[in-house]
Amino acid sequence: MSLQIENADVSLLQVKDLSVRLRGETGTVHAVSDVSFSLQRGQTLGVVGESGSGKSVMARALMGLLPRRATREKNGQILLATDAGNTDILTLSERTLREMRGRDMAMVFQDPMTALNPVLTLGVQITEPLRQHLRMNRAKATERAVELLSLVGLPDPTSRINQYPHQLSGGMRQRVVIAIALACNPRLLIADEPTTALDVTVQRQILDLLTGLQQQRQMGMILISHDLGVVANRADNIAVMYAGRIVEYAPVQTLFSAMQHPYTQALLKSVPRLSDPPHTRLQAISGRPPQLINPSPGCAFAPRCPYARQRCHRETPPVTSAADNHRFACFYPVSEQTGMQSNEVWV
Amino acid sequence: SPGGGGYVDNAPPADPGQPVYGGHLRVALEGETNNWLPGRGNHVAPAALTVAMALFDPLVRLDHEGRFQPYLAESVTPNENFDVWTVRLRPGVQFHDGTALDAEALKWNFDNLHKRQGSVTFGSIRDIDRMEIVDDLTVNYFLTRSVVPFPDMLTRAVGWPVSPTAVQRYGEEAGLYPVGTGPFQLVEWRRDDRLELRRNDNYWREGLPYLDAITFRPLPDEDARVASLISGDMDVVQTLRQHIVDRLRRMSGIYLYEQLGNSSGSAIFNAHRPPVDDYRVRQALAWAVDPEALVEVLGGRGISPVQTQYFNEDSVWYSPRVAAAWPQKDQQRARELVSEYINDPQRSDGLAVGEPIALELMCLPEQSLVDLAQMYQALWNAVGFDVRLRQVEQATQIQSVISGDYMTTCWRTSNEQDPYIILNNDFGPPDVQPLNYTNFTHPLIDEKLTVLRTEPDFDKRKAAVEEVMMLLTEQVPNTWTGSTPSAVATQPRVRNIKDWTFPDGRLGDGMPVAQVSWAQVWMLDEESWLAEQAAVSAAAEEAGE
Amino acid sequence: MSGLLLRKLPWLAGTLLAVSFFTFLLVSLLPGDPAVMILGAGGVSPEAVAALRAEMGLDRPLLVRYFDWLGSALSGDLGRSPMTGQAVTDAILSRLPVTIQLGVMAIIIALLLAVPLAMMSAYFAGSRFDRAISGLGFALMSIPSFMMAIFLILIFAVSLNIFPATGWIPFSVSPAGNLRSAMLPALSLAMIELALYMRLLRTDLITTLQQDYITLARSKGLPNWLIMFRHALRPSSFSLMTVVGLQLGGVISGAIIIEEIFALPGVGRLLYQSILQRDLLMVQGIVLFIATAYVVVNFLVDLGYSLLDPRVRHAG
Amino acid sequence: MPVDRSRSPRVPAEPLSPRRSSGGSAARTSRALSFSVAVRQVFGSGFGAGFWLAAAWLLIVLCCAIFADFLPVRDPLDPVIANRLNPPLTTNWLGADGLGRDMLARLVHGARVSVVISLTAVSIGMVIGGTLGILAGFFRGHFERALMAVLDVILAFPWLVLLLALVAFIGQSLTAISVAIGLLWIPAYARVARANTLSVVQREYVLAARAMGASTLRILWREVLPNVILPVLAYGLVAMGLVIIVESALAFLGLSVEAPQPTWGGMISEGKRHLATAVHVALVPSITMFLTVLSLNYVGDRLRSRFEVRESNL
Amino acid sequence: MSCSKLPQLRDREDIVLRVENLLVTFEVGDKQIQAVSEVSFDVARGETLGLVGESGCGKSTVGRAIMQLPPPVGGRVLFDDQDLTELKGEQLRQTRTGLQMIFQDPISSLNPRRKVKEIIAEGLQIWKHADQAARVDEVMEAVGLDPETAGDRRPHQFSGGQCQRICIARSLALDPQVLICDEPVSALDVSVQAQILNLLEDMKQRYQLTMIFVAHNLAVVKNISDRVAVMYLGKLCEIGETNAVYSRPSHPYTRALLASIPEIDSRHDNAGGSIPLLQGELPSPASPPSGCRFRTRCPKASAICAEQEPLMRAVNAGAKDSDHFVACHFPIEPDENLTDPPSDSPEP
Ligand SMILES: Nc1ncnc2c1ncn2[C@@H]1O[C@H](COP(=O)(O)OP(=O)(O)OP(=O)(O)O)[C@@H](O)[C@H]1O
Ligand SMILES: Nc1ncnc2c1ncn2[C@@H]1O[C@H](COP(=O)(O)OP(=O)(O)OP(=O)(O)O)[C@@H](O)[C@H]1O
Ligand SMILES: [Mg+2]
Ligand SMILES: [Mg+2]
Repeated sequence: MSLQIENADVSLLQVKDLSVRLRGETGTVHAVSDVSFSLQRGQTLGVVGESGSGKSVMARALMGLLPRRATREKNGQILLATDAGNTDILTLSERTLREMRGRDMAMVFQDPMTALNPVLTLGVQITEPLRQHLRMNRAKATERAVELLSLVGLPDPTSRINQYPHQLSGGMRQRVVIAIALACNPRLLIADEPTTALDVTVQRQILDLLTGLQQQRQMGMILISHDLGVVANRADNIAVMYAGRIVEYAPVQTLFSAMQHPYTQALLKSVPRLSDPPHTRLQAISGRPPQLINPSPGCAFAPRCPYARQRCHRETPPVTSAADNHRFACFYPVSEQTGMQSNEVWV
Repeated sequence: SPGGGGYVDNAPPADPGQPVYGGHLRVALEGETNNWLPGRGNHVAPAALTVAMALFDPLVRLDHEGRFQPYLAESVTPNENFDVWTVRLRPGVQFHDGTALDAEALKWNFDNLHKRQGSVTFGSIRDIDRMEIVDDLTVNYFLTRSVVPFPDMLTRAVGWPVSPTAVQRYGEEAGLYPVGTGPFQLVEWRRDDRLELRRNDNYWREGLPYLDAITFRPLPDEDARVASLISGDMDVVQTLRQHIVDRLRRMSGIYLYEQLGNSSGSAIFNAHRPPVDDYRVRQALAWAVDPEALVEVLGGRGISPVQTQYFNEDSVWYSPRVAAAWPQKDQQRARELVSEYINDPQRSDGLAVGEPIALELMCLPEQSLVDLAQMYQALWNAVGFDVRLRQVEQATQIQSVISGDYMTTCWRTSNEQDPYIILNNDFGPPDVQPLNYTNFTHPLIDEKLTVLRTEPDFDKRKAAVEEVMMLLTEQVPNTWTGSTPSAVATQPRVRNIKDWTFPDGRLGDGMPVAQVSWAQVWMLDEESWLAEQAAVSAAAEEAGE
Repeated sequence: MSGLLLRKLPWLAGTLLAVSFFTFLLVSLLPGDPAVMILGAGGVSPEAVAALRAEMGLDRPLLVRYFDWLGSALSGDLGRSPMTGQAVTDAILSRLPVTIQLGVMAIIIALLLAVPLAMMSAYFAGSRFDRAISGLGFALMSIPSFMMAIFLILIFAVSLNIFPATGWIPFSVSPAGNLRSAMLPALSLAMIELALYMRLLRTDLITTLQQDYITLARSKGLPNWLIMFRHALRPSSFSLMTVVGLQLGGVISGAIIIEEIFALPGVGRLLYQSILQRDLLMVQGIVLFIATAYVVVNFLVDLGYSLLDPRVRHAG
Repeated sequence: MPVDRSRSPRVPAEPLSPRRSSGGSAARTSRALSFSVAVRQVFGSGFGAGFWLAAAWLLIVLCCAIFADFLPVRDPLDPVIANRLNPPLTTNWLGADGLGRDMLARLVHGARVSVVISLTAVSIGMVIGGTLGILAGFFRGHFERALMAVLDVILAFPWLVLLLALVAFIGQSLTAISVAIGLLWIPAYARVARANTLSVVQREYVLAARAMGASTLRILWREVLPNVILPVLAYGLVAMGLVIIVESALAFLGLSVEAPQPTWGGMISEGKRHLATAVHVALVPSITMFLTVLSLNYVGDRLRSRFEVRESNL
Repeated sequence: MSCSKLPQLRDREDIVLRVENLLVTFEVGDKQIQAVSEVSFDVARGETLGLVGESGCGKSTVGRAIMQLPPPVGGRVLFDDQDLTELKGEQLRQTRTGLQMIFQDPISSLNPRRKVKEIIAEGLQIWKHADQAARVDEVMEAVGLDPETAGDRRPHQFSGGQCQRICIARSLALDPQVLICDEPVSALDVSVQAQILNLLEDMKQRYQLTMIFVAHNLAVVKNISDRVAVMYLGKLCEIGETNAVYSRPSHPYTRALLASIPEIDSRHDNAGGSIPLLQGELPSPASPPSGCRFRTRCPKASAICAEQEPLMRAVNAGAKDSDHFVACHFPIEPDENLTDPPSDSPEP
């Protein structure tokens, strides 16, 4: 079921059959199921999905930050290329993981308002990874922190160092979070909905900043969002998640021009577009997103899918490859639907 | 079970041995005193009295035969009418601050501390009109009428002289700095914590006291007090609680001194308040009482004999005739009296014939008293009363009793004084005698009180007392429980708690209400204690062989 | 910060005035005549009572007495107890060290135990250890302090004879003895506080540990102890701080009973005895003192936030 | 003791930092707030054996309280001197007290007093304090400020002092004690109710009801009250445990309900006299009270945690 | 009727709701903030007015002020020519039922303790309508809920989208003329959002509703609105026909806003940076900038912007019936070159 991953040797990150289950009071949440992908140095992978589709859990799994009650399927792998060669994050001890976090991989969170500790100065929070991983002394770390802050475009970094998060606006805070993430020059940056909590005008600034830095430092980046528009112009590849699975994975252009999964298609059709005139009727997806608690077999999208047939309700569709680096999990992909042009949405 | 076996022999040795000088005694007391100034402080509690024995000396004390003997005074003599009493002081006695105890000082005490409105002792000396100085060491007390037992008044706070200079110097705070003539003088008083005293080197009794210092500590919790003795934190503890005495009797490794008092717990009835204004009701209440059960509840079986009158069997005033006549333990009799009252159309409480008698018994929130009250309640309900308990704080109780706003209440009588004083307080006409809380009066009592006041002859006086007591068995203004035991337990090193003597060697009255004469107490030091232990064990070995 | 202070001071003054009036009112609610209590059952006659009442000024109207009292209270003179002749201020001041030491020791013991326990509990939330600790907390909260005191005496004083059952040794006399004599009472007082603090801090820590900034700290690769102490503890300790301040009233109430049991010469015992003896001036003085201390301490706790929490510091 | 845990740190919400909540994040927030979870937790499983044990014990206590007169126990007021201080498992199953009364009977009847006092006191606190708190939280403004100021002043007095004064003033009957303790409870309840009201009033259904023309009374009654009452009731259980402790403290000072009415606190303080000779007199009621308070705390806390208002709303 | 100072108010017969100089202030701490400052607009019958702006600019506050929840500090709200701000008590309650509101968080806007039917019937109960059950069934069916199965359940048993349907049903039950939607889809999943938007359009047709639609998502607003009003920091910047505003934004802020939208469609994307991105952050509403509130972030700001507050004026004033107004000293001309230098895109 897992799929072949090309150029395995140059990949920065390879995720194979990652599954995460969360034990809860009301049942087991199948938060992430059989997720596989790879990421090259300097590349950006956009992950899109609705709320609860398992994006954040996946991101945390990559960081080795799953909650205690999470269980992973045994056969999964998360291979990260480090100086010491490829290491499987899932098999590392907490101690080794701790050394990698912040140094080899870093994370930017959704809500900058809550991602910074309200009672510690920015200086303390930025210098922490420097002192922890690079064993810098305080003066050196502070100096470096100032550099980082100016790097992310925060005005007047020397005085900001002694300020507290609440003295900064949301956009500024997100810049600080980015500065923290970049502190030790990680190879992999995971941005979990980094702009969802920000205003549109600020969102642009932050996204541009992130992608700019990523390009410049040749980091691998996973950009998570629930909004296709956010990742559309910034990712090399896009993974669409639904109910804990990657239902479609493709290079950006391919995805928009030759989508195969009905969900991807429906998603694109259901969001209002600026290009449409007012009162354009939207193509709504009926039903509601599935619960991930003790899911029943079959394609999770089947109950809402216009093309679903008997089989979709019984079997979980395997991941199939369409064209170059384009994979999807569907028995009856869009291209096979008569009278349907996959790129119809573009017209 | 309590009251049964399990008692150990922890009586102090008959011969206390040779006195030893020195040592620092730690004494745990029942409670703290509000104010040390006689006339200001409330010095009726055992805790206060025993400390006063260290700080002050009474002018007059009782000997083992119950007779008044001058103590700090050299002599106390009446005129033939018993209305002028001449007190002559010993020469050379000094207060702790060096002020001389003379007639001047004594008069100053009387005028400024006692014979003034707002003084606590004011009521008890209403018979004393004024005091005059005769010479340097002699004064005359002029009474408004003859009072034969006048010296009794000088055994209490009125007879404890304090240094006028000190009182004037400390002003409003004089109560915090007691300066008397006693064997010990104040070092420091930390209220509710400790009172530190040291030896009075200028004490008027040659060679006394033996101890170097005493620390008094108020430990109101009975168990905690006993615990402090067990743990060795304290050398001497006092108690007036039967169940604690019972506990102490079971403890080895200590010496236990006991002395039975005349005081007793009781329930008093307000004779102005229906239905207890009717003597039949009061009689019924008395007949219903099983004093042994009450004593048992207090944990006093085998410790407190049942009381039937104002005095216990050891007292010279005790009358077996009264004891036999005292109504008790006859429920049948009680029921009859109850039904007689209930069916009396003229019943004083105004209720319809046949209605049960509603009674309110007031009690303090002190646990043993609460138990006692509940026992009363059960006993009285058993013969057809409908008793309600009303639990009030002491402040409210005193207020209610004084203003006559009560029906019956648990009460603790203090009967250690002369019969005249006791009976006059309790049954004098309420308008002139505010201490008559029962509001019970009787012509016969008035008559006998006059005898007691004016008649010096002991037998005649005793006969008068008996007459009054007999009347009380019929009128029953109150009921009794058991005589209050007072007990002092000590570490075995502490000696001679009870056997104090007058300067002339006459034996004193022991330790009524756990009041110890500290001047003659001593404590074995380490050396003599070890020696004594060795001697004892050697003796035991010898006996064994 | 000083601006904050300036803005809050009038509020503080108003509260204190209200507190003083309430104190006075409360005390005058107590039934029973102090004059009668002074004279005792042995010496009362109506004239004597009336004379004493007049001497004590009890015959004047309530408001007159209040303002009179307040006036001298403002100048630091709380009057002189008619019972003991002691100046109320002196009495309080001489008792205060005991109660303060007791309260502070209790709070410190409680905190010393509560903070690590709560941290472990929160860190292992849901584990068996956590449940055991919670159970212990519930149990401690269900035992009144006087019961705790009695059992502690039975165990440590009577059976084991490690600590004295009663009594107080001033620090000046013997520091070691002082600690020994304060141990059991402080422990009895500490236990309920301990449970309270523990549960509070645990809840707050669990909330904090779910915050994004903790995840961020973890994603930096910081060791767990550093996260717990630097990142989690401080933001979680605000309610603890407030409650420690607010519990002052509880500690004093506890001290009344505990000082009574252990026969400690503290303010609590003085207060209780004074209430029973209707030593009104003393009661008024002590209650005013305690209430004022409470208000001021909580005021300071309020200000203390600004030291701990930069959000408040800069809002002011 | 009326530990007021409802007061929260006075950390203000972030000053004026408008927060964009959109898309996924808001959806997740609302999911977290979703009552489905809460309700499933309340009525479903997840309480564990401890909870049910505690609840069962409380039920037993309640039954004892209600049916005390009909249960086959002896007369709790009848002193049998012969039985005095009998140890447990003799003539008296749980022993006899210092008056020779049957401890079991006294415990059973004492349960009634405990139940009556705690129910009455908590109800008084709940009704008066709750009403004040709801009104304050609903109307805000001067009324709220004044009320909070008064509560602050009252809280400044150690509860025991207030209680001693109240008891001295209104007496020691069962009613008086219940009322005194109940009055003591008003500030705590006012705070809990206010905090919960503040959070409910923020909910938009209140606004929606307004928009529909609902009168203030109707909003209070139909929208606010039903949502405030549950957490307040749950707090009530914990409070009842505290009331029992407060009663025992009063009893310890001899100021609780007048004898011969048996109360657990009274029995404990009565037993104190016999600690050295007959431990059971204090121990048996102590254990009973401990178990009951523990159960109340446990059950109450479990329930309360389901309805708890987030701190920031306090 | 429209005074000269408020040119954006149209002089038409079918104006249902007219807001004049709406002023709302809040006390926060000791400071007073003007959440809504002199906002005026009108809505014609059957029209949908979209209200957009950044977080905290006062959109919700406008909506609530119209409902008099709480009443505004200043200005007038004319509903069917009746000034709501002058009504009191009973009269206000009565008149206000013609206006209904839908909120962002569908779950928090439903009382968790009541059944769905009760919730929907609430308004009918309050006003003691006859035949409540029938009406409830009708509106439930209209919003796509089955009265049989859904009626007796409680809100927590429904998903966010369904809850929003319940909210819509509730507001429709009283047959209002105007529906104010405060970000009704922001909290919903993207895949559900379209359902609700479609439903709103349907309901608007079916019940001849007039709508004020508040949202921060410009695409959504465009989709549903006939006219759009753009707010910034409590002020109205621009108002006009949706198409006009979106295709020819006249206020620099509107333009920046439009340029910032991340769009799949690259024709609208500003990746090339031809339009300057806004720098800086929203100033605090407690101390708004003098003059034009946008000037601190405006690429075109000059001295006058700090001194004088720009008044609303018609864009393309030449055209007689222009329906497009802007409050700016230097509005962007339709033919203006859009290639200002990208002066300040962040340089790493
Ligand atoms: N700590 C947790 N305990 C239990 N379930 C969790 C936990 N965290 C997430 N879940 C569940 O796992 C699933 C995936 O959640 P996740 O947070 O990854 O979604 P997401 O795609 O990031 O959504 P969003 O866009 O809202 O952030 C959801 O069903 C969620 O309810
Ligand atoms: N009840 C209130 N008390 C104090 N300030 C308020 C209150 N409600 C709103 N504000 C302030 O008024 C301003 C406008 O708020 P409003 O909620 O109308 O903004 P909004 O445009 O709806 O924002 P959002 O998009 O975040 O919903 C904000 O600065 C907000 O902080
Ligand atoms: Mg997420
Ligand atoms: Mg809003």
